[in-house]
Amino acid sequence: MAVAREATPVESAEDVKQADLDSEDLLQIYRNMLITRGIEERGHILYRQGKIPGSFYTGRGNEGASVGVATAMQAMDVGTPIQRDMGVHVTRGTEPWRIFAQYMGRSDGLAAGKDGNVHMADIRLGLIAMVSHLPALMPVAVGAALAFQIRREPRVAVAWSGDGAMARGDAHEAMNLAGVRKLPVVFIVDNNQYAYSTPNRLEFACDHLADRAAAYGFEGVVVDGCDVLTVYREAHAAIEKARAGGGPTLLELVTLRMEGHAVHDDAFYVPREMLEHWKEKDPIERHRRWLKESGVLGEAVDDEITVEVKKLLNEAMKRAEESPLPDAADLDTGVYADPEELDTPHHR
Amino acid sequence: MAVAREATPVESAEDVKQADLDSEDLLQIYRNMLITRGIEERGHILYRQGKIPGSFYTGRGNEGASVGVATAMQAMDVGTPIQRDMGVHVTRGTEPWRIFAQYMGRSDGLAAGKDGNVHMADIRLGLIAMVSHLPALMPVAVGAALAFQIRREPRVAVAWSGDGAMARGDAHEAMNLAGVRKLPVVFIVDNNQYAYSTPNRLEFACDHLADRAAAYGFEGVVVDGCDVLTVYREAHAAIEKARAGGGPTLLELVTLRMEGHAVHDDAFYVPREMLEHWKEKDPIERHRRWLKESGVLGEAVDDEITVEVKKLLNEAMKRAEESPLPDAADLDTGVYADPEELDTPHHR
Amino acid sequence: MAIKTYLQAISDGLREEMRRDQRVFLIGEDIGVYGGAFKVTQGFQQEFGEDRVIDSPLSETAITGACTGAALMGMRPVCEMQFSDFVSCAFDQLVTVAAKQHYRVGTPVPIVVRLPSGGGFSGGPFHSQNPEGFFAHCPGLKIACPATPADAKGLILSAIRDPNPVLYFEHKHLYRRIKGEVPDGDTAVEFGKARVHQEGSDLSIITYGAMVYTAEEAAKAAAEQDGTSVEIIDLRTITPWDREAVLASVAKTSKVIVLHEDTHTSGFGAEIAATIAEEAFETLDAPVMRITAPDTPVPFSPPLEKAYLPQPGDVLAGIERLAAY
Amino acid sequence: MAIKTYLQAISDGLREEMRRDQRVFLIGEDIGVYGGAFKVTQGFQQEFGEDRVIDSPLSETAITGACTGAALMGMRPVCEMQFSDFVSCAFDQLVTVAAKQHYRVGTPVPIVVRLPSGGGFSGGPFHSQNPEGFFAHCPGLKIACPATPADAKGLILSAIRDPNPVLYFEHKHLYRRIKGEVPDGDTAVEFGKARVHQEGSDLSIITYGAMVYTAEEAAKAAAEQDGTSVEIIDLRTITPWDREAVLASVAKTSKVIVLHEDTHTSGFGAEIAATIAEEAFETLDAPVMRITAPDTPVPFSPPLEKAYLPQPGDVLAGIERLAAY
Ligand SMILES: Cc1ncc(C[n+]2csc(CCOP(=O)(O)OP(=O)(O)O)c2C)c(N)n1
Ligand SMILES: Cc1ncc(C[n+]2csc(CCOP(=O)(O)OP(=O)(O)O)c2C)c(N)n1
Ligand SMILES: [Mg+2]
Ligand SMILES: [Mg+2]
Repeated sequence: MAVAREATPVESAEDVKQADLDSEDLLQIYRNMLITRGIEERGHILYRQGKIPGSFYTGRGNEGASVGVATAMQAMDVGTPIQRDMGVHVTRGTEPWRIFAQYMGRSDGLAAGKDGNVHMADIRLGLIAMVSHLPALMPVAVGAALAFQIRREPRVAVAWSGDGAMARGDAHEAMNLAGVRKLPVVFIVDNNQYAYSTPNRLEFACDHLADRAAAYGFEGVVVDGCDVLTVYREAHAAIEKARAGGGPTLLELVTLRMEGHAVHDDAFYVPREMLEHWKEKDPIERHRRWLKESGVLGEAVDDEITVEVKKLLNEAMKRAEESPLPDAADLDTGVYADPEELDTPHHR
Repeated sequence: MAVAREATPVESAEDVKQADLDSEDLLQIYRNMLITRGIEERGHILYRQGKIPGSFYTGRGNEGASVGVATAMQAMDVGTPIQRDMGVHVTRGTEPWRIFAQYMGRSDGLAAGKDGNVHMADIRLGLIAMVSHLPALMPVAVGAALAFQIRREPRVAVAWSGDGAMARGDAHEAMNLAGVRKLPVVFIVDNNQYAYSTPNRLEFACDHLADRAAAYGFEGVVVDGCDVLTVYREAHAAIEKARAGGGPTLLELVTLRMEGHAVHDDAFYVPREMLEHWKEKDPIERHRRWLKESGVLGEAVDDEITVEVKKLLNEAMKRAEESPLPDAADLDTGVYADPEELDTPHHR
Repeated sequence: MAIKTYLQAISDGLREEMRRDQRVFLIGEDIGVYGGAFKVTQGFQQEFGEDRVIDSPLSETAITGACTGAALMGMRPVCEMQFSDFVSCAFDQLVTVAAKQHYRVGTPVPIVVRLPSGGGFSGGPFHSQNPEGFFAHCPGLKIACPATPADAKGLILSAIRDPNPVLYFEHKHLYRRIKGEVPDGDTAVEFGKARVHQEGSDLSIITYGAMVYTAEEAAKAAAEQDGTSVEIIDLRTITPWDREAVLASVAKTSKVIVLHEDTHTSGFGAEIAATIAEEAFETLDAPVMRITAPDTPVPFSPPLEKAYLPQPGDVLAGIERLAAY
Repeated sequence: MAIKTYLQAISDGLREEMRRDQRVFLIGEDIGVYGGAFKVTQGFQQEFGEDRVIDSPLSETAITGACTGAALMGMRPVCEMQFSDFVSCAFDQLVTVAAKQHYRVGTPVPIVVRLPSGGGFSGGPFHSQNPEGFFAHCPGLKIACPATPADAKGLILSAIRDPNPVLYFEHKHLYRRIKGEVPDGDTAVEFGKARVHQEGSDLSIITYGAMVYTAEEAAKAAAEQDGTSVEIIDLRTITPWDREAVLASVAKTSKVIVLHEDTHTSGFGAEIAATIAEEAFETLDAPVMRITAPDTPVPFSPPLEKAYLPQPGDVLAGIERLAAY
């Protein structure tokens, strides 16, 4: 029995205007999706070239979901994006060269080589660095929302989880606490239909993960995660509802993970037809089409943006490769914080 | 938004017959409820006399809920009762003298003095001894159900939780796994409206905890926990459904915790009117009235049962007091099991 | 200066810091209306309101994780585990999230987890543990185990001000039993500085928490018996711990007992003993002796629990054995 | 007798025991269709069916708790944590439920938790840990850390047959890198019996898991350098651990290095070192030296990770220092 609302797709330019987006916003969304995919495609190449140690994850197919939500956040809001949410980092202004440096374990990476790949974030941009243990940052995001509530600040926390990770206790405890105290937090589920090799049907037995919201006393919405404008609209509504004291919302953004769990995984367990079907729904192509049909994006501007993004990323890769590897002497620095470190803006 | 079904009360003798109970069963339920309350009342006295070390918990008000469910279980079924479920131990045949011995930390206690109070169970009666950490045995009960499913045995596991404990991750992971694999397990929530001093409204934000079942793809039912016959009927239906391959059910049994969290707690935070109101609903009184009105119980038999229970409990206390305290030399025995211990019936 | 119970000292420390610093708030099960299972926060909700003294659902993971999140947003959260035993339900949030955050990405996580711990009143396997040994193995956490009222207050103040996640173990058996002078005002006690509980010259006992008093009783008996002079070092905090003070005492006495209420194998006593054996190899006149609880859960029944907990008699026997070495 | 990789040996042991004993079943994330993140159970679901090779939801607590429940009903569950790091999410189920059950009420809990562990390939702070030190402090659990293919197979067999909860650490860096002879058939290896990996007379290295090979390289270099003869003791299991074998080796050599990949403070090395220092006080010619990872999370970037992991050069330096003592 489905209890969540299913979001109707954004269709017209009128819809979009209502959602508070002007042409520049619409193009910025497009640009951010391109940068997001570009970073991961180039990262993948760097990985194959042996320049990225460890493992490598991409979020292909999730660009609309991640950019859409991040676009709906205000600068003062905070979030805990996960492994498929490069678009959040990009949208909030993380410089691509630092992401490449992160991938390569360089000193200028967001974790300065102490942590790798997607386990990163720039707290000055309101993002909290994920841990592997999923979804352990859901309670953390709830705690951020608690701080905002206590201080009566009009800020919102956005907590991400994958479909698979929703099975864990942390998801439950976090959503329950948020529901009980009506905290200003929005829960996003990147439902890409798989958790590594495990399909949705072995992860949960309700119709939609968004149905779970009812268990915590708030609204759940199922959204087409390939449709960045609908994602934006729903995220915007949920975030502003939270800001206004209306409590949490759970948004389930449905996509398909278009590549393996990580680069070592060829995803043989995902039916080919399914991949073909979802390829048609590609969020970037879809948005591009929409922009063109709506007259926001002409050929010339499209080319311009494409060139600009390519240039940005090529320069970023270059700059990242110039960043030094960390010094072994840094191995045991930073295990504990010093008192003066508390005097940073986010700690006031 | 409530999504769970609300159970209609059992009214007529006809209802009861449909529920497969004959007069002897109905009287046995009565007897078990009396023994349950009797054990805890006497335990309380022993505690005040300084004969019971540590703390002391009672389940006053929950006798109908615990006896009702246990009566619906078959001998081959297993369960993980918690702190208010003395009625489960009694109904499944735990000898009262061993429970008193348990309270007093004697060698004949179910935990032989290694563990105390309600942290006990007789595995030969299909019960698994609770741990304090709530509700850590919910996943354990699910595992028992998994064993039954793998071995294609027509057995059912019954997992208990309090209302407060439903906030913990263990509850979520257990119910989710059970839902995904359609395991033969029934989840019981003893909703006595408080978790220690914390009222329902600070524990969860949905209307009923039974609403949570929808999040796991199975049915939830709200039941008047003071009405032993309705509890029995719903538990019976859920257990037999599980046995037939129909998967889990979540039964929320609503009562009020009629005493403090433990004996040190005077429950000042529970409104007096609320206690008065629920006192009227006392499950034992209610069942007694029903038995009398239905002609199953006459004055004489009632007296007989009362005397018999009193005698049983007095002898039990005496026998328990004769049980020796454990020997300090046993302190470090039993940390690890020996291989031959696996050759017990429940391990075959 | 006033005489206070250990419990009162904790309570006062919390209250004063909450008055001093608006960023401090409390969250935990039954800490508000009820004032906490041990009444440490009694009256706090009245004074500070429901926003700063939060009765949470039964959710150790959410409580701890929420503290981390609030700390990252500039708050100074203090949470309570109703019994330290239940910290096992927050293990991942502490070890994976809070402890590693600063090393990984440089963001401090100033949280305090209050942990009523220890046995002695038939609490059984789940209400009597001293789980500090598990956490001493986790880089990134700090751990305090005060023994005296003055330290109970001084260390809770330091814990709240520390920019790192701090586990603050408060021994339940000391709550109302131990009274002592507590200096007035803002008297934070530095982490990593041991306290000489009593000076001595023949033998050192290195300990912390409630076992300080067990050591004291044993030392008294030893002194009365044959004048053996025992030095007792109270570590106060075990992460960081004061190796210098310990080694200085060992240098003086050449014989040492490491004493704790936690279980034996891989308890923090192993770390202390290994370190002493390594660093004071030339000085030691006898092997370092560990006196601890045995490797069992904490049993419920009084004769078993008594045998489980290190008793003054056990320590005295250890002193005699070492003295005769 | 055949030459097998460490990974193949684990896989064979599991398969053979599943064929032998219908009660054995596997549960974990991606162990079925995918064959496990490291392909240890590849092909198992085809052979044993979906009922005995269960792809679970992402739920370490439910996985572990369910194993306990199934074990109490007579099954012999073996679960996999996808990486040993994630066992932090099952900490409570292991330490509170499984470990204490038998002591409390006498019901055995025969479960095995498989834990791919260890670093060496830039897995970073959450895919490289060696969390055995936490669990060594918990009475009621057993812990195996095989180093060779023969032990990998022999210990998985014993682990499954053991009536207690067993944590079976399989070192990822050994999976495909280490090959060795594995006797055919039912060759269970007893818990608590160390293996002399190489005999020697000048100095003992006590170690386990992947560090056995680090010790070996260092010992070889030492022998070549100046003929120092190093004995390497591979503990194989750390709960229980073979004190007798360790003390016998120390009695022979009088100098000892304790080596592990887990972090330093309160690591299992502290227990070993403390025990040696206590029991072999009269024999030791030098302080027991611990060589371990430092007290930090496992860093990601290669130069940092290399500095983090004990290297043969570090051990060689230790041998030299001890030899000169
Ligand atoms: C607690 C925990 N257990 C296991 C893992 C290993 N793991 C990493 S990602 C993953 C699948 C996650 O699936 P989902 O939440 O759907 O996110 P997706 O990767 O599909 O975006 C698993 C099992 C983990 N990261 N954390
Ligand atoms: C994980 C955990 N945290 C805290 C406690 C302490 N505690 C014992 S009972 C209890 C309240 C439980 O409430 P509920 O689940 O509603 O059961 P009730 O006692 O009301 O029957 C608490 C907080 C516990 N037992 N386990
Ligand atoms: Mg997914
Ligand atoms: Mg309750």
